[in-house]
Amino acid sequence: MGDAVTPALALKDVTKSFGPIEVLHGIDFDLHPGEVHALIGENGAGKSTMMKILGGFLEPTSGQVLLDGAPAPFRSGPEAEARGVVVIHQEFNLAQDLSVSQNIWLGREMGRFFLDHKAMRHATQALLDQLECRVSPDARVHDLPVSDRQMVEIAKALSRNARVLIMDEPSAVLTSHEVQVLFRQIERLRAAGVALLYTSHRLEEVNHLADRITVLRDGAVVRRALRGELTEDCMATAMVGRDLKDIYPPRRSDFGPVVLEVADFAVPPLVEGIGFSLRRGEVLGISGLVGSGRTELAEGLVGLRPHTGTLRRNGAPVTLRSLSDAEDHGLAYLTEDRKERGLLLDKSLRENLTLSTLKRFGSPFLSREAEEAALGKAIQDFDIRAPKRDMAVGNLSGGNQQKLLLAKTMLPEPQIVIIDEPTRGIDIGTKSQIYHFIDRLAREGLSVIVISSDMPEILGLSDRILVMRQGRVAGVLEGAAITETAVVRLVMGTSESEKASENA
Amino acid sequence: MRNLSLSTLGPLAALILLIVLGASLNDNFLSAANITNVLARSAFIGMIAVGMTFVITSGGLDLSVGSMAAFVAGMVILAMNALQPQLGVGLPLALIGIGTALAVGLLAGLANGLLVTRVGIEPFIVTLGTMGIFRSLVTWLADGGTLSLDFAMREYIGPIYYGGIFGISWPIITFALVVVIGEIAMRHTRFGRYAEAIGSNDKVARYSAVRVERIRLMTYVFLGLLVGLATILYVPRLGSASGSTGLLWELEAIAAVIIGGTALKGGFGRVWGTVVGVLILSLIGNILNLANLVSPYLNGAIQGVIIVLAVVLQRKKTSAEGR
Amino acid sequence: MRNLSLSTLGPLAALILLIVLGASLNDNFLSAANITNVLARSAFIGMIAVGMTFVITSGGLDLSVGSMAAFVAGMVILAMNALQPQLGVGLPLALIGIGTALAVGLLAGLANGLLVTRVGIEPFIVTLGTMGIFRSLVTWLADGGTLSLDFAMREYIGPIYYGGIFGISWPIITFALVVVIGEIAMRHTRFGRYAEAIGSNDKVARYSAVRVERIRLMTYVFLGLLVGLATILYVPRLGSASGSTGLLWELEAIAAVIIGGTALKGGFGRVWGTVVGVLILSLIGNILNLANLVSPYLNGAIQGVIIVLAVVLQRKKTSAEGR
Amino acid sequence: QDDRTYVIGVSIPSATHGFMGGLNWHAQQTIARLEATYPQLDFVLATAGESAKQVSDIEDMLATRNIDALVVLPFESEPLTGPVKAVKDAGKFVTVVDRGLSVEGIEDLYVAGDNEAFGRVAGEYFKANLPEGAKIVILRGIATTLDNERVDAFEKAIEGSGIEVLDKQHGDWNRDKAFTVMQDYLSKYPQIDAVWAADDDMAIGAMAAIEQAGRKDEMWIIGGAGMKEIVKRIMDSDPQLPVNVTYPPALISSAIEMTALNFVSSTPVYGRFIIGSTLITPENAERFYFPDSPF
Ligand SMILES: Nc1ncnc2c1ncn2[C@@H]1O[C@H](COP(=O)(O)OP(=O)(O)OP(=O)(O)O)[C@@H](O)[C@H]1O
Ligand SMILES: Nc1ncnc2c1ncn2[C@@H]1O[C@H](COP(=O)(O)OP(=O)(O)OP(=O)(O)O)[C@@H](O)[C@H]1O
Ligand SMILES: O[C@@H]1[C@@H](O)[C@H](O)OC[C@H]1O
Ligand SMILES: [Mg+2]
Ligand SMILES: [Mg+2]
Repeated sequence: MGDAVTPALALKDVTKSFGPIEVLHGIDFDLHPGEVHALIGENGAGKSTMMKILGGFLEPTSGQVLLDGAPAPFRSGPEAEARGVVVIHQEFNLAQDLSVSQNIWLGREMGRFFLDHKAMRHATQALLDQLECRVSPDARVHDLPVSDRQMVEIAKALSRNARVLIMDEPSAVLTSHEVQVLFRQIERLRAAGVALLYTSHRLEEVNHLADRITVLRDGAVVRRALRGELTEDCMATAMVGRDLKDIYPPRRSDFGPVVLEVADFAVPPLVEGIGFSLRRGEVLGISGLVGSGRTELAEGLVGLRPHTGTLRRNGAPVTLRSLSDAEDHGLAYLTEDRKERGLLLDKSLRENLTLSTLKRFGSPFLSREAEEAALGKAIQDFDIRAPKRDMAVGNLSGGNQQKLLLAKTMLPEPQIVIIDEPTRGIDIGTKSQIYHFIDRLAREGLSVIVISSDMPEILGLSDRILVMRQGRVAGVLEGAAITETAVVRLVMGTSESEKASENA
Repeated sequence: MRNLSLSTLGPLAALILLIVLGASLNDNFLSAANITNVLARSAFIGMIAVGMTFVITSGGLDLSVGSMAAFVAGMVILAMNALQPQLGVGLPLALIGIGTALAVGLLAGLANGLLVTRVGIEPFIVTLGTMGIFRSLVTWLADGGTLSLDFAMREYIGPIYYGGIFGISWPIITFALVVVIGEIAMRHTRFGRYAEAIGSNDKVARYSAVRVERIRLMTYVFLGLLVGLATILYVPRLGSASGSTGLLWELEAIAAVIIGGTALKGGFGRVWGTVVGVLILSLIGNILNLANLVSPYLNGAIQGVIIVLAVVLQRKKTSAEGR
Repeated sequence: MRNLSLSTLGPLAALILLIVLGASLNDNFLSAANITNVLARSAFIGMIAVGMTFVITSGGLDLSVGSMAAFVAGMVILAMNALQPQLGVGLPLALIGIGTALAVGLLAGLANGLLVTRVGIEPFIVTLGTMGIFRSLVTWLADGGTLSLDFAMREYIGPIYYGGIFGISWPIITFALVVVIGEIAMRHTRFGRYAEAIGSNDKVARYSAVRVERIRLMTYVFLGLLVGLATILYVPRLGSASGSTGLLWELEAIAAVIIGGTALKGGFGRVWGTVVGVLILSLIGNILNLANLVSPYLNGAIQGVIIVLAVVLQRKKTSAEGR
Repeated sequence: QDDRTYVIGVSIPSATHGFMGGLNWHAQQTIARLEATYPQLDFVLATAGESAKQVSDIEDMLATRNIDALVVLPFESEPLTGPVKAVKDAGKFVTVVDRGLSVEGIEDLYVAGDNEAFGRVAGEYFKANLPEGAKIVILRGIATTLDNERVDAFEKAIEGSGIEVLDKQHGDWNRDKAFTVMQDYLSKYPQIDAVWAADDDMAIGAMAAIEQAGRKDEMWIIGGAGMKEIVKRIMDSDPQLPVNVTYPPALISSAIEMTALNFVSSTPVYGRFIIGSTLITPENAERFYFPDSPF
């Protein structure tokens, strides 16, 4: 791709400030038709901000956006969209009360005077089929799990027939199968001459997809490269600004006694017949397809969903009717749904951090100082990058929100923590920090359950892996039996996997 | 039909229970005359409630509709009385009245809508303010008393309320038309779709090129027009307007909307549900008149109990979902 | 202070403007007597509005408070009249009255709260229902008329409203205390923090081990208690209760809360703002009475205009943010 | 007379303030008494908080209760005129109470208080008992035609007396509202010699405000309608409440009784009965004192 071609979309010396804080400093950038351009960088580096400027959702503080070489001061996202520039946002951008089909066609409904429901439903179905997504066009978005919501977002973007498609971490909440489907679509669009901008913290995806790579650090471009010029390690180094080695900590070996025993556990309607045990100092991974019931199991275990069966904590039977019961027994849960269940987006960092542990911050009167101190510590421990401490959490970058959520979950100092998708949207450097953090916790005597759709993560982190399929335990793998193929077989449910589960 | 979910079936069941109760209390309950009465008087609040459904669905609220109805009625009467010397009693004057009602309603709705969308004040405050303003204005116009239409003219336009076609009275026909149009607008036009989208998440709607402020404005204007239409039927019935005309209609209209299953927070509108809500509220009053069940002092209590019960069925679900 | 953001400064500016206006219209406006009058009469709605701030902050609503106040007052009077033959006029009977007020208020709030949290009905419907029920009950208890406290006892408890300490009357002192406690509860206790969290996103609150239903219930109970407390001050004033006691207080209390900058959708509570809102509403009435600006028929219109204007300053911002 | 049952519908405004409470009470008492005395009479009572609801009530009585007669106290005159006429046109016996219809000759029987006299009698007392240059304030009722009639009559009665009306705001026949308005009058006017609170509920509110301001000795108050507590104090010669003007809520009883008489006796009943407003003084107060009534 030579420079002779006019870029479809470009930035010229763009800066962006929120109040007094400048988060983008003089960015020059261009995006060509028929290329996949990857934008990578640490959490808070400014990727989403840059994408929003390209897509017309934010105005640059200074500098220019160029469309086909001509200045294009978009006044709004829809205006940019009308000119073929479409964005898949990092945050969900769907109306929860509306159905899948209604969301996809919002603002561009079919039908002259009356809405043509049938045509829209058909077109929706076709888009979903193309994405191998099995949700019904009439399902309410409110009722969909996050991964399906993301597929709907993608379907919505595809329906726009974009010339320029900007994707802000589209794969963060997807499973590997869905990611494959997405890749096929991206390749199809590239072949059709669409200009694609892609960001992801999964560097293997970048390696696989990108024709060009732009690395952003602290709001400035620090590296530009063509396909094949950067290894994943180099990308990580360029992003973080230092060498990263040993992303995954070594496995642990000496475990304590069983701290949690689950038998005949069911979370209606999907999950049933679950039994497993968890030892002190152990990291138990739970793997499975989307919809296999991992989240439901976890939410049942911590009392967030009605459940049946027995739970033994340190040998004694316990009933956990609510999350506070669970907390009393030293359990904590980190939700996979950061926006809807994890954080109060319009509240400050402090208020979010301490929400589930307020009791510790003074009774009857809360101590602002103690809370601030806890926040200070959390910001340090979890490397949360917030331009201002009293900003609304919704304005944090996605990865930093995730880090705050992790800090919030760990604040009660649980003995058992269930982490549902721990590193969604987290940059590689921080990811590694989190893995080592989990390892340190385990070595200090905590027990950790990690639910993850990220295969390398689950393989690299777990001492044992429990695989779920259709609401049941498909098998448990331990020690040397943990291999990618073994896990995949259990996940998919081939006959070998049944044997493997018996051996396990 | 997919729209007939639990949230509409709940109030529907309550409505049917009320009808059975009424029929068992009094033989005349199901007489044509009584049914006509109940439906016709539901028409005022009913049409307003249909408009209110759109306002609430898109995340708004309008507390001013009762006072607005009084104000519109006052203006209609003033206009007709002023022009009667020139035009005489007859169709032209009636048309002037109709035109005045629609125009004043539209302008009043526009005023509310502009304050909400352009000036950016909370709908609750805007319409609380205009509620006071409209009611005050009509009291002032009436010099503290009652504005009344000339009796001859009242006789002439009486058939608008009392007359009809094929034995169905005009208010019922008009109400039915408004409901059908409302239902179509909600389910099958962009207007309704956008109202739901805005109420569900206005940022998403804005990102999808929906003209959020315009649709919001339109919901208030539409409601204002319907208040005007309701007044066209109201004036022939009572022939007058005063500071107490339309008192608490806003509460009744909002209650009908919510009973019908529309979410107060917006995002979710049910025109049919609203109709059921209006009928429930009308029937409660009718049934209390059918039999001297208790001291009239307790009517309000019975009404309260039934309103709550009517919603219990339907809400069971929501609460279970919530935990 | 960081809480004194634009959203409280807006109404504060409106309040100051009103005070300047009042002082320029009438020399007695700033007299101790007038200030005492305005503050004391603000106390009822004020205390209720502080409670309402919590209910609204956590995403609820209570339309029943006005009727509840009438009902509580009625029960207090009945209880005191019934026990006066045994206990005679004196402190024990006064304490019985106080106890009755708080107990009935608490139970009434509990009823609302349980219907909202346990049965899962929308607050709007629940409290619309109980609004009718409470008002009906007091009318029924009073046989349609007025329940009056025995004259001797009224004289005895009169000082609760009219008396005071250091020249400051009890209603003002109580109101001030309620405000301070409310402010502390909102800003510096778990209760307030949870109320905001629930109003902001109740699912997140539930996933943060907040006992959502319990806190919601508590906001209604707290409001009920404050209605009881307000009634303790109300009964000594005129010694009577009837079906028209507390009429439209709910609207005034909610308006005060919203004018004060609390979001109707919940998530943000401003106790200080509510106080400013209450004072604005009281002052409008006071100024209209003190100055013969216009026909009294137009009082409602002026009130409406000022309410809207009071909010314009503050909302400018929000609307700009919205796009 | 035959032995069929007659149904009499009674439609009145609901008990929103003291006077109406009294009226509601008298209506119920009378109905209970008449039903006990005359087994051939059935009554249907409905109360309404606004005109449209009252019209609905009357429609319901016609459509479902087969009434033979209607006793109606119109919430407002104008809007009720047409619907009451419809009842008359359906061949029913119609009694109108207190607030007349706006078209004459519809009703068979009219029983009313005299609003003009209500204002005039009070005004005459002011004229006779205040010196020239005296300053008074007025508390008006809810903005309605009947309130206008009263206030107009009052002002006409004091014309030429040199009495100055400082202010006339609405107290809405409500104690709390009257208390507030009176407080503000007291802040505003250093000199007030007398108060006309055109309703006893308002008089009670105003008195409390005056007492609080410690200006009890400066002014007296005339209320209206003869609430029992007020009548009692007139009996006891309270200097603050020298007199009162009657407007008996019991007029509904007369109306219902006379209507009943039309069906149970052989003499037809018709005509206009105006129950005049007279001055209650310490001398005659006992005659107007009904301790059992809620009003
Ligand atoms: N509306 C806003 N107000 C204030 N600061 C903001 C706002 N939006 C973004 N920021 C700040 O701008 C910086 C860049 O954020 P951005 O979301 O672009 O990061 P990112 O590279 O997408 O990170 P991530 O990988 O975590 O998604 C962050 O420090 C963020 O907190
Ligand atoms: N909020 C919800 N409302 C309704 N149904 C839901 C909700 N969340 C999940 N489900 C349904 O429950 C089933 C199990 O979903 P769950 O989220 O537990 O799966 P999972 O294995 O955790 O997958 P994921 O990778 O998406 O986290 C799915 O069929 C899903 O559609
Ligand atoms: O309602 C009115 C009452 O308050 C007044 O005192 O007398 C006449 C009534 O109609
Ligand atoms: Mg981002
Ligand atoms: Mg999951």
